[in-house]
Amino acid sequence: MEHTATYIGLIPLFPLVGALVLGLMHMLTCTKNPFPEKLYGILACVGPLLSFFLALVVYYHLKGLPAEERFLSHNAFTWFAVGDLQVNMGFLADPLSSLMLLFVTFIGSLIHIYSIGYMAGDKNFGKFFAYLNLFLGSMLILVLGSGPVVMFVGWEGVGLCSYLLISFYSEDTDNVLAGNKAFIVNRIGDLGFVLGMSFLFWAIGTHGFDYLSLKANAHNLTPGIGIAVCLLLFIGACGKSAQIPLYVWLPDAMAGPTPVSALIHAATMVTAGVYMVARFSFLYAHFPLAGSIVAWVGILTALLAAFFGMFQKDIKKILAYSTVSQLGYMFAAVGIAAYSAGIFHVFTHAFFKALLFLGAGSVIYALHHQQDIWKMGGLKDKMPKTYGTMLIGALALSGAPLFSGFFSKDEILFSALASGHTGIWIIGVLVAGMTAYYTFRMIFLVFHGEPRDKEIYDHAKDAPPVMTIPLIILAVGAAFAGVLNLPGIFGGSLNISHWLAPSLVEHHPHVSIWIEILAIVTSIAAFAAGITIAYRKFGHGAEEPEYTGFAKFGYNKFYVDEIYNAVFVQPYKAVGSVISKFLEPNVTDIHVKLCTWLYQKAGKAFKVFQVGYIRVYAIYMVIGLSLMSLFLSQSLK
Amino acid sequence: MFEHALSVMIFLPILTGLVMLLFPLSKGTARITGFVVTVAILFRGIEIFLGFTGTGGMEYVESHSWIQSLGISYGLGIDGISLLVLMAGTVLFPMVFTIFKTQSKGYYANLLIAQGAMIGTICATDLVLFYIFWEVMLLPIFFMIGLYGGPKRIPATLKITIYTIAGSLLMLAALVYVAVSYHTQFGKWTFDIVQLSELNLGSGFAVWAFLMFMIAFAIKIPLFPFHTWLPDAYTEAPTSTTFVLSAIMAKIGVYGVIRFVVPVFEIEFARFAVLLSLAGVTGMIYCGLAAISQKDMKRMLAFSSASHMGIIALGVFCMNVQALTGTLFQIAAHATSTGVLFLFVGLMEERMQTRKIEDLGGIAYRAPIFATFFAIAMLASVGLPGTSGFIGEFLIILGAIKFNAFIGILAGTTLIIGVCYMLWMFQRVFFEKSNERTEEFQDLNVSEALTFLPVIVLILAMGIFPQTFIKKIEPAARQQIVKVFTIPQAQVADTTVPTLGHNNHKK
Amino acid sequence: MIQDYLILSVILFCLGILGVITRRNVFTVFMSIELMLNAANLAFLAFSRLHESMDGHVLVMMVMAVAAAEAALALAVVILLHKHKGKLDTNVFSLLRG
Amino acid sequence: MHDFISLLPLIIIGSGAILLMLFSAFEKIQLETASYISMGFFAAAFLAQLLVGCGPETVLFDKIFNGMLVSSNFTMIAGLIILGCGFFTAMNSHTYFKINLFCTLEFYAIMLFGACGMLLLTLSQELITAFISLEIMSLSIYILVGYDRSNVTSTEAILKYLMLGAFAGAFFTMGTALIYGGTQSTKFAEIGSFVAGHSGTNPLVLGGVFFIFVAFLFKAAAFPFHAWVIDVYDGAAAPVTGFMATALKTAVFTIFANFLAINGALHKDWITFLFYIAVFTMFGGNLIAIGQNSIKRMLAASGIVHSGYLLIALVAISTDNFTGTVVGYYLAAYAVGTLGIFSALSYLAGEGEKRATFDDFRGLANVRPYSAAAITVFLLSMAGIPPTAGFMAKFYVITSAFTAGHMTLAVLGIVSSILSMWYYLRLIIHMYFHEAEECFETGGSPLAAAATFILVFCVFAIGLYPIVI
Amino acid sequence: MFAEGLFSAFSVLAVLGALGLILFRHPMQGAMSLVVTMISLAGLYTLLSAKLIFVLQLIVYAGAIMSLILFIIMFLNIQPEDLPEETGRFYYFIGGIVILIPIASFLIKIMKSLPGTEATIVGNGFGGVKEVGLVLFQDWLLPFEIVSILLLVSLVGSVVLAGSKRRLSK
Repeated sequence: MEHTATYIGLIPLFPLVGALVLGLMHMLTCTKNPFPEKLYGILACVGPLLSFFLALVVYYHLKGLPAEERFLSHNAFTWFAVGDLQVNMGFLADPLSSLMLLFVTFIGSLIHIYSIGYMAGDKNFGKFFAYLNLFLGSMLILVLGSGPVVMFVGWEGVGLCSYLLISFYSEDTDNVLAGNKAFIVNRIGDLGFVLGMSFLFWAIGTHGFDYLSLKANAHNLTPGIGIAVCLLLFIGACGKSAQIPLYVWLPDAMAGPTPVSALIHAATMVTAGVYMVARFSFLYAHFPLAGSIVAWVGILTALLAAFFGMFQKDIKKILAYSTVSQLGYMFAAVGIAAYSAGIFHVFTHAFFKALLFLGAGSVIYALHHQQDIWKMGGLKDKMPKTYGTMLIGALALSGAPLFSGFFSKDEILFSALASGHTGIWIIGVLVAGMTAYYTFRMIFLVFHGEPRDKEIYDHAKDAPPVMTIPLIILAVGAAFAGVLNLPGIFGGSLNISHWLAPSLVEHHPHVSIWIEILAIVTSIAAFAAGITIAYRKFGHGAEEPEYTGFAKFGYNKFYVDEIYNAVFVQPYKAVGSVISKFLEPNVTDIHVKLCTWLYQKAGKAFKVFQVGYIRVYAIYMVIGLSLMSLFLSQSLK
Repeated sequence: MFEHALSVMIFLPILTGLVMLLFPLSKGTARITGFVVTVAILFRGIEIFLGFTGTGGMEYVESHSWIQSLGISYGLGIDGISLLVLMAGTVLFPMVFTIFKTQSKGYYANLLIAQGAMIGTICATDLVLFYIFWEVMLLPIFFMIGLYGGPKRIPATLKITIYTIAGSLLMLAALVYVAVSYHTQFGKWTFDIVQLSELNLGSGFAVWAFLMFMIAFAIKIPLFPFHTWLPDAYTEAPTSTTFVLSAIMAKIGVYGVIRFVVPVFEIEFARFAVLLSLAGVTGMIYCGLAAISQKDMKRMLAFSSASHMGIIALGVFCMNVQALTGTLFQIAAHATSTGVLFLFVGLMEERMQTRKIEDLGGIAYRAPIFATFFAIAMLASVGLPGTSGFIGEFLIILGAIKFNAFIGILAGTTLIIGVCYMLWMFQRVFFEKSNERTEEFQDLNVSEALTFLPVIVLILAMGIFPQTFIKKIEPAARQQIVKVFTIPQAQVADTTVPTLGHNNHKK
Repeated sequence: MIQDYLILSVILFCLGILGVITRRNVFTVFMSIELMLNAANLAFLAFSRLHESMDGHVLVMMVMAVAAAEAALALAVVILLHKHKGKLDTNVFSLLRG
Repeated sequence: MHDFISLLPLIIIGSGAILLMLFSAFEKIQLETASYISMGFFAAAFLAQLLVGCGPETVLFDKIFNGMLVSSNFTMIAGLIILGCGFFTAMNSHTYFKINLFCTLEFYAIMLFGACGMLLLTLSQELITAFISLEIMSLSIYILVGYDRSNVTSTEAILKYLMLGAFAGAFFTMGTALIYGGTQSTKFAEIGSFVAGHSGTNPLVLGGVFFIFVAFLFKAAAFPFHAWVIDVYDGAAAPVTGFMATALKTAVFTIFANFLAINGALHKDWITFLFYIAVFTMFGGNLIAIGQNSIKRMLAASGIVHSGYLLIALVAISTDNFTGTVVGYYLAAYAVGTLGIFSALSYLAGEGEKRATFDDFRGLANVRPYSAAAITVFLLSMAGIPPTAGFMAKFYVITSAFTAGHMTLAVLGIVSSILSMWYYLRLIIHMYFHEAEECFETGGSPLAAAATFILVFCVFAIGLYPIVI
Repeated sequence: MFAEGLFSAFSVLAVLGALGLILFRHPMQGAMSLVVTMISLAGLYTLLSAKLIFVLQLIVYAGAIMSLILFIIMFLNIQPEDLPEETGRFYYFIGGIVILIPIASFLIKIMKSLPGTEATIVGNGFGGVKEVGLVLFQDWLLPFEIVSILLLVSLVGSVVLAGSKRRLSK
């Protein structure tokens, strides 16, 4: 017991140490004679694998405990304590975080392995793995943190790593700009997080600022503050998990190396927001208003992103929008208090989205960094393993029956329907159809039909085993992960939901089985409709259409980036230059300038009085005397 | 030596500096002498830090009567409030001597005098003594900017000097007023801050005196809208002077508010707190926005520094223990991060003869160590958790929320504003394509790397193990708050009981 | 009436001031100052008479001595000035100004 | 006996003056010897003054002198300052007249006479004695100012000073007459008891005090009686300017303070009046100083400002137990700083004082680093930057103003001090931050330089150990 | 009655002399007018029973000092063309009078505040040589002594300033 608790602290430590070692190695040697890639690769994988191993240990340890006592906490040291604020560098492993731990370390390790192949030959090989390890470490801190402040450490850490990795190919300005965008947008969210935390602290945190104490004190929260805190925290989640209105960074983030997109922008980091809302389920459950705002923002994001995804031509952008869209689902789930459904979707999504990204990465790798799906085509013969695994991923994503995505998405839609959020349910079903459509649009365009660019096509081949083996493992996960939370109707027992129950505050509505069937049928119908349309349009090869009208509007993402640029970025810059060019010298400094000016003028003016004539000097004296006499004459009376 | 640790720390550098000025010495000897002295000071500083018990009272006290007729004494002491400021003043100085080799003898002498005076300002517990060091501190700065600064150094020098002296003279009037009021109330003369804090100032002039004090400190900090000297001075000053200005001198302004204004003028302070905190926040936003359109890297950092000082000052005005501790911590944190950034810019200027952001690019590829160090300092400056910058900023925002939600939210925007210009700069300087100029950029050599390494480690250590520092400053901050603000008894009891619990918990 | 003497003294004193501030001739200026001293002397004597004490007489003697000493010096200066410029205009001597 | 010892410095100086005057009849005696002799007399008198260690107020030779001379701690301080100034001036003159050849032996005699007059002025507690002492002092200074007969500016300076000084002197006599008319006496003590014995303001006393103030304010160069001072300082030789800027001001302010301290009632009537004078003096002086290009003129204008501060101290005089420490300390601090600069000017200015303007001082720090440093110290002291004497002086003045309840005056004093920063710093900037355009070496003897560095030491000594006063 | 008549006559003469001093363009005429004033003043002094001062006024002031001044004026041989232009003299007078009005009215107000006393001649040796001398040497010894220093200074000064040039060589 004691030992296991201390292990928790080690889980994030392994990758962090790895990052440090790798970083130092790279930093000190990269300009002269770098170490061999193999050494980096091995060192890089050690940390995540050890963490994964420990995560398993923790999981089994927890499993061995009675359901109500399933938590391990370990305070490494007091981080800082000021007045009533007591923040420990503490870690908490409970069902929720252990589940997150498992798949984060698992998928993280796989992606590390995959990257060894993908990044081969890059001159910053060592740096890449240092960042990757750092990222994983931060993510684990985020997941394991025993209180909001520690979570925030990981929260910002992953933001930083995302910045570093997106701008990894930093010679290209666009990449760096994308990185900046990611970091800044994330920071906007973080502001919400920090403010939320602060309000939370003053409301109920003065008797301990970790989840357990907060949960115990949550009933003291007044509705006003409570809703404010929920919404502020949700702003943080929006930033991290790319929800309206802060989703804009995620598509741009595809500028980073593909494994990064897989790891950060699909499987782990972006789900942090969902995880956070689930963590604070004791708050959101208290304030349904806040929850429904979350749910609506989520489902609208899902709709919007799915819509954008239908028109993209960059394979990674499609996946990025699909990620945004799926994240919308998750928020819809946690918003309607179906936390376990949301987390379950996080879980399955991690598998199939990582798979899809890595698959896309393989494609890109094979096509020498060609990402335009309109340049691909017919690759299924050239790259069978990639095709097979990606197909599984696509099916899972689209919610094909019996694949993992089907169960998790269905769970969400069912919960929406069951809890009476009909609107969310309708949109959810619609989005499910759209998801199937754009996913298979991508699959068809990439792998089916005739090759559009012969030269690229000829050189394409499957990736080396170090890349394909992770794909296969993930494919297995993507296909069967749903089994872990099989609902009763399929003879399962909602294992994950039950596992998570001690960590979450949720109520499972008891509804008739018909509603459940209705939900399942509609999602299958939506899936079928989406895939059919996609097959009709793209199944046999198609030429790139001219985007006109509404499609153009969609292709350009409703010009949201441009609007943001015009509304926020440009004014910001303009204000900056107004301040430094106009305000600073002419207005703020005016008191100094005015004083100086007056001073010099007065000096010049007074010089005139020193005429040098004795008579005039005498006149000054007499004038002075005269005035004083006037003054004194008054006082004589 | 051991009873007079603080006196030694003050006068060793001052005297060495004067001797260096008066006697002919070669440049190299001067530099080595300076280095040895500052390292000696550093060790004494560390010794003081380690020996500091952190009970909230004054330690290492020295007190000798000086001018009896007015009760002026030579009083020195260190408590939690001044500890970290003192550390900032001692720890960072040796770097200046190792990194920049080209300055002349007079420059090194001035640096030493500046250090001594700054330590004096920090340690003084007597208002007059404080004032004396406070003014003396400015003189070396004046000469360093004026003699060794950039092309537009003379207007900049004049501006900083006259501006700050104007402020401090007003403070002189105010401090005399305070002592005179004490004399009329208690019938004896004293300038000791502990005794003066018992004063009840009720009359109309107290407000003016308070404002005079605040103007003096606001100029030094600098608080919006008294910051206009800062960009010019920081830009034109030689880099190590800028470093001294930003890392230590500006902090002493904040320190002065905590040490001298708050205890004496509690009522006025509470009355003006909202206004002052608004000034802090406005300055933060204003300077942060101005920073983004700067073309000169040093000027950008100058604005960034001003922006951070706004936040640091805000922590004082929020009147709760979190914000105050945050400020005290952030004083040291900001000294390490921004100070080091200035030094880095100085190095870059030395190597490439330019500070223009547009002329640079791609340094990260040539100089990974430099880039990494720079990035760490930069991240600390934007307040990333795990670095020193986060703790203070978080505590200040937390405290500000308690004080006034609106101001708190505005203060929070520092998270965004800071990151905008920093990333923008980092992108153009370290990323993107390198050009002819930056092709030749040499990475840090071993001695430079070893010089910076302790500070970089300190930045991380302060982020990861801040409690080492906080536990020494927090009791003093708490005392300050409790002593000063007349909180109803019940509330006082409420706040002290859990803190006792925490103390037990810590052990 | 004693007041008449005093008022006469005031008039003479004011005329002396007038001479100083309106004239540019060094001699006239100097003699106007002497006039002012004389006016003061008259006042001394009038007060002395008023109080019937002879202290005022002594004071007058002192003032006379001072006037004599000043006169000696002033005339030496006048000679010096004349040597320099050949003029007695005070306005000529305004090299030091501004 | 004690009375005699108290008068000893005066006697030493007086006999020295007469001795030197007699010596000047002999062609054989060298000018340098004369300066050494005068230095010797000043030093002897200084030591004598120091030995007196005067306690409370004592009337000297009450029977013979009829209570006209009173010595006190304050007068001792003033005496020390005057004699010190004289000593350093003699040193400066030694150097100065090696470069500028217009001196004769009488110079030192007259300087000693002047010092004699000043000492008398500080001691005198009677109006006509004060008037005669004032005239002794003034006449001596007039002569010293116009000593360079071949120089037209010097002659112009003496003309201005003499004419306006005599003009002011006429007011003094009129004032004395009025006071005599009002109180039947010219002795301070009797005036005091008269004022105390009569409630309400006696118009004659009011008018008399008013005219006497005019004379004092004129000598102290207070606004609006300040205009002469700049031209006169400019026209006089550097050591003379130093002497008149310091010793003369000390003497005048001592008698002024003594006069004001006669009686609380008198003081109360005049506070408002002096308040405005002080304010105008400070600001007027500053505004004149800004525009000046010549160092001496700038220093003259800054002297006006310092008079303003001294007036603040006078306003804040507590008449109940008047000790004059504040005034005395300020005078000492001011004297040390100003005299220091004039010492430096004595040997830096060169023949015919050709190094005169700010521009001429460009880059002095490169050519004469120690002198530049010394001048910097003096300027900082005058500007009131710690840890110099000037700071402590200003501090005392501000403290006394606050103690007396004159908040506005104290604050205005501070504001004026801010204004004065510019021209002090300007010289420092010229010396340090500009490159030298042309530089020349100056000869002369090392005495003035020695004086400069002794004074630098004094600046810090007085500043850090104000107990000496 | 006779005394009052004398007073009127003398005072009118004194004022006229003073006016002459400030109005005559040539200093010589001014000096002569001043002599008139001084003699009138001497007359007034007798009316105030100041016998000794009457004599001193005539001997020292009207005699010695004024002779000296006249001597210098003659010595310098001032021609009318050497005299200052003083074109705007009239305006200066007007302005000067305006400035002086407050001072004069203030002084007169002071003088008026005194009780009116007849200025009759006081007998019994008031203001006689012996009596004044006794006062001088009993009560006013110090000023008397220091006046000698003053005169000495003035003597030396005149020699230095106006005497023959003696330049010291190094």
